[in-house]
Amino acid sequence: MAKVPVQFTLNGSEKAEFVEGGTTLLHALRDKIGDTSPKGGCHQGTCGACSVIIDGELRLSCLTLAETCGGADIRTTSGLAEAGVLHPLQRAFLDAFATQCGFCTPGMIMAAKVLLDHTPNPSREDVVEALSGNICRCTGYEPIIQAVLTAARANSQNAA
Amino acid sequence: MELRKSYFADQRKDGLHEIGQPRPRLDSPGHVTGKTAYFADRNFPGMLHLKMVRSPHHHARIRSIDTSEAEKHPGVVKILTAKDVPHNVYTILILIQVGPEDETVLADGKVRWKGEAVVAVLAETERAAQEAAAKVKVDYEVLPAVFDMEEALKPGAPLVNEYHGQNYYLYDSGECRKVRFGDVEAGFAEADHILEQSYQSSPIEHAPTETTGCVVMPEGNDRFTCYTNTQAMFFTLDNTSIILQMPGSKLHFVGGTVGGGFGGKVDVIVEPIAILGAKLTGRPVSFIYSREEEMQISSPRAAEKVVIKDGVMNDGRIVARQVTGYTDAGAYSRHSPYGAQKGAAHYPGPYTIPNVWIDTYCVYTNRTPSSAMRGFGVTIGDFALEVQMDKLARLIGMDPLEFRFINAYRDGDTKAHRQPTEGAALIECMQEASRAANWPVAEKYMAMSSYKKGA
Amino acid sequence: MAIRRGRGVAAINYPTGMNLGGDPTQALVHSTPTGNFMVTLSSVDLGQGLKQIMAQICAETIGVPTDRVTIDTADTDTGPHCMGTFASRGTHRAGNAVIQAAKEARQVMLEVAAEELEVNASDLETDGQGNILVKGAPQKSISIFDVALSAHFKRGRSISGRGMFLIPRSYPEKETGAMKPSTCYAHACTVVEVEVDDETGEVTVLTVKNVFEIGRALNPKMVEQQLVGGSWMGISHALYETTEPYYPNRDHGGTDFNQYLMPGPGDLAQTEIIVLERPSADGPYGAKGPGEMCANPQIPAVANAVFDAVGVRIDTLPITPERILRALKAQAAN
Amino acid sequence: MALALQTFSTVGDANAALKATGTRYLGGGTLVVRAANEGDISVSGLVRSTDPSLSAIEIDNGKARIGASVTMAAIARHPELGAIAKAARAVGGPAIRNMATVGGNLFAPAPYGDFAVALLALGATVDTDDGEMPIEDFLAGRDGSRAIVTSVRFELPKAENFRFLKVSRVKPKGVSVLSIAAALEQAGDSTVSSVRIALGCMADRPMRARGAEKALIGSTLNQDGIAAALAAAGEGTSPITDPIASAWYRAEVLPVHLGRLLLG
Repeated sequence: MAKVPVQFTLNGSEKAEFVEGGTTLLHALRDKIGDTSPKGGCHQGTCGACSVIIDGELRLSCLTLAETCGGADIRTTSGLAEAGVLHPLQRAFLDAFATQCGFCTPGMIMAAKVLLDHTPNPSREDVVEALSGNICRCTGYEPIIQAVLTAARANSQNAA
Repeated sequence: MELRKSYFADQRKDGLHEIGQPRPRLDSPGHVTGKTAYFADRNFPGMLHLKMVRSPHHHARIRSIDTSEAEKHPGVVKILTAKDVPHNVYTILILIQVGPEDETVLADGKVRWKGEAVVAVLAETERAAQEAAAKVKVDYEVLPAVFDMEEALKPGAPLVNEYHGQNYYLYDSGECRKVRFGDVEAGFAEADHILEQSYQSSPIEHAPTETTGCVVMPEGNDRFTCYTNTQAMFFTLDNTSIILQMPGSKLHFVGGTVGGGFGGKVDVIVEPIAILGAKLTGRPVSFIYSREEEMQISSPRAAEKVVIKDGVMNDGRIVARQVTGYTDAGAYSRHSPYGAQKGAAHYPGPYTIPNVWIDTYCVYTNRTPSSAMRGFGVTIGDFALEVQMDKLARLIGMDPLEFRFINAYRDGDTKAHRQPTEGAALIECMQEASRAANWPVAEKYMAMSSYKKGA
Repeated sequence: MAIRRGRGVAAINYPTGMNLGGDPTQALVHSTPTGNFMVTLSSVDLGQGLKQIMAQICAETIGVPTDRVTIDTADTDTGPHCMGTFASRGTHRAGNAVIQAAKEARQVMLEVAAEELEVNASDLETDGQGNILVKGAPQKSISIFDVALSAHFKRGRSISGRGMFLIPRSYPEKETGAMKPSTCYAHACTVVEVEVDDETGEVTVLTVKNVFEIGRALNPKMVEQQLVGGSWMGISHALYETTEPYYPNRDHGGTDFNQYLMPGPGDLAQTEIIVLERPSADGPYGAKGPGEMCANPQIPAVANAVFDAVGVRIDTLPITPERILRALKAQAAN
Repeated sequence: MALALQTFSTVGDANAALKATGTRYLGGGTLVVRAANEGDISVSGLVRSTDPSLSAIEIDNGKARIGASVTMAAIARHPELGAIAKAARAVGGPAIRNMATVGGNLFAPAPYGDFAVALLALGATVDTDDGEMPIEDFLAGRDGSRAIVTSVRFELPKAENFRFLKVSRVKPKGVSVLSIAAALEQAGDSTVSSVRIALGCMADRPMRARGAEKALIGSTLNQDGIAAALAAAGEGTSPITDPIASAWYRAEVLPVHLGRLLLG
């Protein structure tokens, strides 16, 4: 079968792979490159577990074809901690006990990251809207909302 | 959250070092960094993908299955039908002697619900498996189906499952599990009011964010490692051993880190057929439910119908309660006979009632087999019981919360199943709810205690 | 148009563990040469945090901090039998097995320490920080690190233990149903406030006040996680969820998270959780199983609140806007 | 066979490639990649075009031209499209809005296609590689359409003249029980001088509420003034039944929600 070359930056490092035509970015990241932090919860675009950041925008990797990502800057949750130091969002999720089974967590963190990148001091409503494409079945959402608000406060205190 | 330490302080040992401490979860760092390994995070070279050909009919005879075109499809490695499964008819609870075996791994001669697995296709890619699955030809003779539990229990209804011979599970106690305590008819005769009401639910889905699935790796020494998100490792291993007629020593299951279960991953569905595929091809096999399969193919919580007839006195005492519960098992037992049994044990709820009559039925219909879910056998019963309690209170003009105090079970009370009540705390929960919700009740109720009367 | 407000209450209990018993769980505990402890199980963590709780239970029993305990679970080549994680049995059954295994290991540990300190093992106690002290003479002590080294390299002892927990199976009497379904029960009482739009049947849950009695909150933050999530699921079950919206008609079953309805982050009620602890006689440190029952009382409480608000009884789940609207129209017609 | 994606710099070339059987146009992927993921093997090839005009938003003299590849997020944040931002924000969650396109929304079956409901109320013109047509005609013939949509054009409403409501069970992101868009102008005496009302979920695709429109002309937006329009709201509708709601429920609450939108 004919394979297609794809080349992009993942969490700052260059990646080049040959994939089958029609391969989703989710599949390429997980099964070709070995970054399993995006999760395949539905492959329908309805759960958000596969959320990644492409060129600064939140996207669903399950509905994005890898071959449309040539030259893109792709960020995933596995690349968020720097030199072993957790990102404030990751720290806030830990402290708020905002993870249970953990399957939705990487996608939630991606959604929250994009929010805080654009809106450093979000309202609760902003957070709710930002997380609205991500399904969590364990927590009832409240601890996750609180974690994002806490991370935002921590960020703004650091900036001050 | 608030811990109210004032209740039961005499029974609790405080001052422990680790217990009662809000220690951080040791698994959370893996969750927030995306490093936690779930079963599907293992990817092996040469892995095959399993897709199921499923019944489009609710009830049908299978006249023939033709896989010849599918076998020729590029990328197809193996196609499995019922004849390939060594012990094709099974039931999960046979391990604890709850039979009969009533379900096929792959349909043999008949399908009993829309979505039932008929043919398994193993191919190099998911796409090739999907394309080949579309080429499998199954010739069906559609049979009349039954979806309504009451219809299913009527004489002359289509027979859902021949392994049972009737559309209900036959307990050692007969067509239903029974509890008989006191004299319910005498209770009704003495009651000031009688209220009979019917409650109904529809099936619901566990909807974990991670769908059911497994990845199987042949170890090369006639053993197979199965990475799975089952909720019960040995339950799955032992049932697989029976289905595949393979010694348990050949099976190695690895799991324990699951993306949500809620009871939906206690059925043994994906592992046996995936291991069979790995055995017959010598290749790693992945069988992961699509979200659509998780929603409509995996077992839901059963629909239930609950009929409650109560006799109540004007002073608030419930003197008789008769409950008839129906659990819609769908086409196969799975855990439903256990669930209906659990319901029988749960009624009449956390209340002390002198005359109780319980019948719980496990009914077969032509729908997706139901199984365990969070609150199994109890959740819908509690809905029915507690709405009934509200209606009874209003019927006799009493505050619904006070009405519950009057009937609440306490230490030493004998339950309908004849066990003495121990460790009750319903009254204290209601007292605290009264305070928290600013729903005042009479002082005598706030002075009550669950502790053994007279003690 | 009118938005009508109502409140409802429900009280429940829930059995811990597999109904009728007969559901074994076993555990093995051993120390490493430097006094860290390994708990080997085949129990499954579904996200509720079983691994963490088993670590805390083992740590408490042995007398070390929780971070000195590692959980190795759910590998059938190494883990002893567990019936599975379901029926609110994980903490209760596996916890008891871990306690038993840890007690056996602790006894060996104390015996080795006794030899090192030249006292009787029965005179020793642990400080929870990783040290073994002589009761009444705490200046005479030895670290568990040194005890483990001694056991491994000097005394030839295995600081290890086996644990098993099995409640004998009960068989219901055929005619009367006499049986022993469970050994302990958790309890709850929930009060829910709702608003109902009487023109559309839409329900908004305003507040949910839950009181749960769960035996013992082994880790209060994890208990809170489960209770908050469970309360949300109960509301979801009451008002939203169904795989067969037109049951018993089989058509229009949802196949994705757009069609299978659950409350979103914009639908959250103000939720309060209060926990009472009446330790169970046979629970690990008194714990019962809170995992399932925490999602039950909200369902009838919502149904009762809807009645309180608009005077119609919806006796069929889920309590959809359509069912409410139909009932309101029927009520108006009468 | 693997799913082959062909990328063309011009719409014309892409359109030519789209004629091959089993080929579908790849916009944001929210419909077609999902279908492929779910095992729809009728799709064997995908075509897309990177023509920059497809991604352009042009506003000129009160007229808007939005390229078919423009996403809902791009519309929602565009400073001059504030009047219709609400309709764009009604689509999906944030990630979906970064992917879902105007062109794709025109093809989305009910209960999806909320933005197309807005476009219908705006009386948009749909441009395809084969020419232009009124959105109503386009929607009616969309099942057989093989020409790539290149853009939609419409006259920008004043914010106060455009109303949009999406009713969903799940908040803030849920699919529609129904959606309503109304483009409405009032004369000096506050009576309605012109109105277009479009409905989502009241048929298998967006439709006009012509009965309600007719009844509104010349009336005042108060309880009595809109009564006739509400009574006529359901004319010609055949609401869908799906897991979200039944046709009965949708029909029952349509006048309620239309009334709230008109009076709100």
